Amino acid sequence: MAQLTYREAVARGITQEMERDPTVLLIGEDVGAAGGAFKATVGLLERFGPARVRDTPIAEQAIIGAAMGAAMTGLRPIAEIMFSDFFAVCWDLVANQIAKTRYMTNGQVTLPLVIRSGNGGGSRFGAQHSQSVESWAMAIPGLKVVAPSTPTDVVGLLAAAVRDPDPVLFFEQKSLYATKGEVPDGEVVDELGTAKVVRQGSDATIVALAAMVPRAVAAASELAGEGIEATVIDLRSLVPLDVSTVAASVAATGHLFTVEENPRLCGWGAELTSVVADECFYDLDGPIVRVTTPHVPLPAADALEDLALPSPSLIADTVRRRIG
Amino acid sequence: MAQLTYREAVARGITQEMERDPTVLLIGEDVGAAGGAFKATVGLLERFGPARVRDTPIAEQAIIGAAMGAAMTGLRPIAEIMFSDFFAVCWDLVANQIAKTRYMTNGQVTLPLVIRSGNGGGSRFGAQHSQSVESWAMAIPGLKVVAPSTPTDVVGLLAAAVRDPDPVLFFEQKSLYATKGEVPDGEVVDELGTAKVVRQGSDATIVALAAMVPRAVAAASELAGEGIEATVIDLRSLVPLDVSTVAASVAATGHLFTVEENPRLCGWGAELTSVVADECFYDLDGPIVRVTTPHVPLPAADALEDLALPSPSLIADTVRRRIG
Amino acid sequence: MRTDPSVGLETRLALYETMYRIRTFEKRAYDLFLSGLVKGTSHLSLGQEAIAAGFGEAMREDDWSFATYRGHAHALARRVPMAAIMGELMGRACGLMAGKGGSMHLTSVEHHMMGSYAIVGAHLPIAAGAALTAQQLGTGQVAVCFFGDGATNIGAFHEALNLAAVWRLPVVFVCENNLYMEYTPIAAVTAVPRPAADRASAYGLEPIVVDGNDADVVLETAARVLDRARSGEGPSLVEALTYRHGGHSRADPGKYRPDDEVATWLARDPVLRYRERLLDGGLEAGVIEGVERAVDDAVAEATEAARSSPPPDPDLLYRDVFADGGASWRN
Amino acid sequence: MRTDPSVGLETRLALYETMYRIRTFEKRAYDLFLSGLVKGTSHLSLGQEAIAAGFGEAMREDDWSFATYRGHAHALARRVPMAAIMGELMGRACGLMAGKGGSMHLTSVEHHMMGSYAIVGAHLPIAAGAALTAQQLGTGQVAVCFFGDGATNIGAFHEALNLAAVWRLPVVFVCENNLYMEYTPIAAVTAVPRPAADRASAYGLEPIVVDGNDADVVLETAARVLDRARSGEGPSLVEALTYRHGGHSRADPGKYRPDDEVATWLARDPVLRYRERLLDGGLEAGVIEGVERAVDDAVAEATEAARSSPPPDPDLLYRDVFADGGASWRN
Ligand SMILES: Cc1ncc(C[n+]2csc(CCOP(=O)(O)OP(=O)(O)O)c2C)c(N)n1
Ligand SMILES: Cc1ncc(C[n+]2csc(CCOP(=O)(O)OP(=O)(O)O)c2C)c(N)n1
Ligand SMILES: [Mg+2]
Ligand SMILES: [Mg+2]
Repeated sequence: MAQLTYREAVARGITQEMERDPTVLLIGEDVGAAGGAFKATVGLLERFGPARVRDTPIAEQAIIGAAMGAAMTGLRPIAEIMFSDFFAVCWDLVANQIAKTRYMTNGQVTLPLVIRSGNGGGSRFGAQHSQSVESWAMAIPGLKVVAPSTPTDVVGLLAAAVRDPDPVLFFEQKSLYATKGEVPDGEVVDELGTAKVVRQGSDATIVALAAMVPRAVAAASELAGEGIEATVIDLRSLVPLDVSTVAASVAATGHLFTVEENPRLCGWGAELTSVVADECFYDLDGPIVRVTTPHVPLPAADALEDLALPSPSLIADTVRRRIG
Repeated sequence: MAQLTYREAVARGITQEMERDPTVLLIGEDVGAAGGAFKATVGLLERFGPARVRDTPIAEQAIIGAAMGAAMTGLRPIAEIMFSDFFAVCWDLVANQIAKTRYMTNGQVTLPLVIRSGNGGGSRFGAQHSQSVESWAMAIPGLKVVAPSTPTDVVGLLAAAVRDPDPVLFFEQKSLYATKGEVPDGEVVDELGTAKVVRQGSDATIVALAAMVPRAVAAASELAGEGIEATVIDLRSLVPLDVSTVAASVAATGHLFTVEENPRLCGWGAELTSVVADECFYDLDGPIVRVTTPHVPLPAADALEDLALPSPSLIADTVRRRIG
Repeated sequence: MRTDPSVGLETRLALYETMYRIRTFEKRAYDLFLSGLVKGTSHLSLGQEAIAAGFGEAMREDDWSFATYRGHAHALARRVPMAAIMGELMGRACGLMAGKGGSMHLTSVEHHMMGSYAIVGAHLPIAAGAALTAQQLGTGQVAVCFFGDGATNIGAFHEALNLAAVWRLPVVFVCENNLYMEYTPIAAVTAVPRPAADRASAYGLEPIVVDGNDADVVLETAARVLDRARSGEGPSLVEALTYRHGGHSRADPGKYRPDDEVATWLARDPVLRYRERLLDGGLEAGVIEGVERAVDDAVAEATEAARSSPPPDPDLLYRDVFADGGASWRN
Repeated sequence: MRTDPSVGLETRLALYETMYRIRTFEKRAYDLFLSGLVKGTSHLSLGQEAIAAGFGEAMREDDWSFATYRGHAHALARRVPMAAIMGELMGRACGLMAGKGGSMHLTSVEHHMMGSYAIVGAHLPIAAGAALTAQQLGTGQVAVCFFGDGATNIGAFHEALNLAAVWRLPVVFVCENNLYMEYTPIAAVTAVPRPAADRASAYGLEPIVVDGNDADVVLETAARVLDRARSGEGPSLVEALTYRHGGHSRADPGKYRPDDEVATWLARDPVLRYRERLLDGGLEAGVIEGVERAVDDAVAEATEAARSSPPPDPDLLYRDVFADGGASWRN
């Protein structure tokens, strides 16, 4: 076991996969000599050389297009989009090309590629460098979407993503980069599409993702002090979506809360809500309630940004008020 | 009253606004001399000249960026994105720049612009020319989102969009371009954010948008023959979202069905479901059910595409099965 | 008249056969639109055949083609079976992608026809990515990417050209300059007279403009730039001047073009011109007619095969979103 | 040493004042990062002041500026009050946008500072759009768009340049080539030696490369291209060579740069150089020191004003998503 930061876990996961498979390569802005804008790829250039760790121009369409073309012809590229907000400048390649090509070609083209990206707020970077856009990706048929919350999950899910034959968008939550956790020694490989129950409780089900997981857990601890026992589920993956773990919990608790870092409209919590409101309707003992950032662009000032992101106390308050 | 096609209504609406306000101008690919790829802008170049009706290069970032810069300095541009799938090539300008600028500048910058686009399937154009992407836009704070289903609504909502001080994405459903309807003479101006109850019934509420509206109405007629009376609501606008009209109807019927042309995950129906599952939970007599295209890219072959898009009989079957 | 002695008779006949095949196939496709058997849209290369043929002939079998929605010609040049293409246009079970892609997305990995892309510009960086594979694995393959004049003004063009040049990727970018985008002349919306060649220096590349209606010229140019790519000298950007005989797509009669312009270009018909050249070069008319008859028969056969193919299995709607063969987004 | 006689003393002093103001303000901002008062990120123009100053001086009051995240200098050059900028950096109520935008998005419509844009390349087409307004309404205004060398490889650059050239828009594109993107040298990822100038011909434009560390040269160049734009001759693309003294952003010590390169460029410090030029030109030291003292005082005052400003009203979180002043997405 080693104590690693979430940031270090990224390099560990990439290293594990690049050592295993010589067709894996890493491309992106400043991923090489600089070790990544978030220092998540430190040491990789030195270890694997400039042919397999490639610094690119600021040209996200070229980066993602190149990853796609490489994947369809025999490589397994890992491409980095520095901030997930920048998916907007290459969305065509992601949503129209990569996501649809297997289907349109009736299965002829396989695209084993991973796009990693720094996601989310909390760094006072303002509205164009703080978005949580995993739900943009979830909306597009053909993409798999992963968002880990712990260093071990980073390594294991990154490995699973690289080995997966389909395109996987891998969201690294920026606000978690500095967090630490124990990571097992040796090869770590996880499975996509599996949620984790991180806390058991019989009164409510709280489903969260990435940076919202520790906040949901903190809220659950607060509630436990008041006699409300909540289950907290770390979704980990939006596609495939682990509906059965959520449904089983809702069947037990009768109450569903989702905690999303993204602005409200059409977030993953809406989708999960719609699945539960259909398939688990008769298990519900009350409204399904979503906690999200308000439907606004994220402000830069610390005072305002802190107010915008769902806090443990907002989560606890919401649960308390709604199942009280 | 004149009998107009949905396609002609677009030109009528633009003409009305360009005559009224000399700062309105139209830019896009083939919008001028060619009268638009869908012939929705025929005659405008002749009427308003090449300074106000401008053909552009194939450069959607330039088109949308130019519209934004023009809007912030005194014009009221209408920009065309030929197929809404191409929003993906200029999503940064739409989602990161246009949507966020008013907020980031603390209200200093106003962006009165409209982006029109041909949206949706049914034309056997395949996966990259058939998407319904209105929910992509709904997910972005700062955008208004409109999708009319009739010629009169096209004129009135287009006028409202042009006059609105905020950026409005105006989705013209391609499969409706050839449909006809009576349009009142004289100036037609409607209001954004207002849904229309197009059919009253006490057994179920069916909420639809654009091309799904006539299909929902057809389904309701079919059901009426069997004694099931459904209310059909034409949402018309996703932002602002007319929650109160929907909530009032659900309170009366106890059953909500949404009919979306888009693939399932994170569609507008999910959002509406999540609002209702929270705020109207105790009005519900059964699960909330969404009818959508399956979560796949749209196939090109007519046999497959017809199977993919929600049909009146699928809608009717779903309602029948779920409230039976 | 140019007659490069290095181009042998066999090659010349092959070039002619390919052009004639494209011509005949596309005319048939057009008839099928008119009779309602081909639905949706379709973009023909009538008049532009020499580019597909010339490159197709020069390319190594395992070199990759990347095309636009106007991609029938390139699929045909890579010898993708005609029945499969026709079937795809008609949305039939025998279609190249069983109807799931349609006319704008013809792909046959088996023939190294790596796809037709319907969003202008998108496939330029994708082709660069294939070239990255060739470079990385040292396979000696080259990616050839065909696109229209209109694509030279979109962002992806710029990004792909720069990346390919910086990494010296074995990719050849071929602009088929047919003077028009959908309806708007390229000259009306482009800051330079040669939309591709006048941009070459922006990527440190040589400007190359060739007669895209002369299959020999295209062949020779293709051989040169493929060689350059294969020997590690990096990408090329070729502007091939040509003209489409018909409209942009099925819906378009192409009436916005001046009569004399159309007449001038019809006089430069690449297929007729090449046929004459073969005859002038001493080839017997009978040989040519033999080639043509074989093609006519094959096109008729392919049409019949497609026409008699059933619609795709409905189950395909839910197949192959993911590599497990299915479409499930949940566990 | 260049001393253009047409540049009068008043202008020279104004140029110096602006550069010194930027320098002093940014050094103070840097201290405030170190002491934790400025949060998030921040991108300084230390070493690049002459470009903002030269253009700021040449622009008409109602000409528009468009900048990147590295935009403090341009806001200052347009005379946006320092306390408001400092307040924005600190996320305070007195901030230029009350803290809602932050350092990367400085905007003051009142001063025709039309925004700072944090996504590389995005503001080039936006600036073209402002120029479209000027052209359409015949206002005689010019849009000036500043960006880095790294922006020359992204798609939006290409699209904006072409559109501006085709429509002959009154817009000036100014590439501040400081040799680096975030950490990677621009030369490592660009196909041509001059990332902007070597692309000019792709848009039918004249290649212009100037010493961006010489305020007189910048001023003169700016005057020329603004004039060209204003007289209807269309856009220009200027590449101004410069260097940032520090790292890319707050987080970056800039250690990846060779010592001798840093030394060479520090010796070309635009502020010190200009000060010397003024002295060489016979200006009394006391006059310069007077200017400097006034700036020092103003910066101190602005810092104090920002520091003593409260955090923004929490209610602002929900304000001004829409023009009705609110954030409501429902009726
Ligand atoms: C990004 C994008 N914008 C617009 C279109 C619509 N469109 C399809 S083909 C076309 C014209 C393309 O012209 P050109 O590149 O010259 O190719 P050609 O059709 O002449 O072969 C346009 C505008 C598109 N498919 N993608
Ligand atoms: C589309 C996009 N990609 C990447 C980034 C991250 N990024 C911010 S600044 C920067 C470097 C920009 O370099 P340059 O254009 O030379 O400007 P400079 O910072 O040197 O002034 C990068 C890569 C971004 N903001 N936007
Ligand atoms: Mg063309
Ligand atoms: Mg730079």
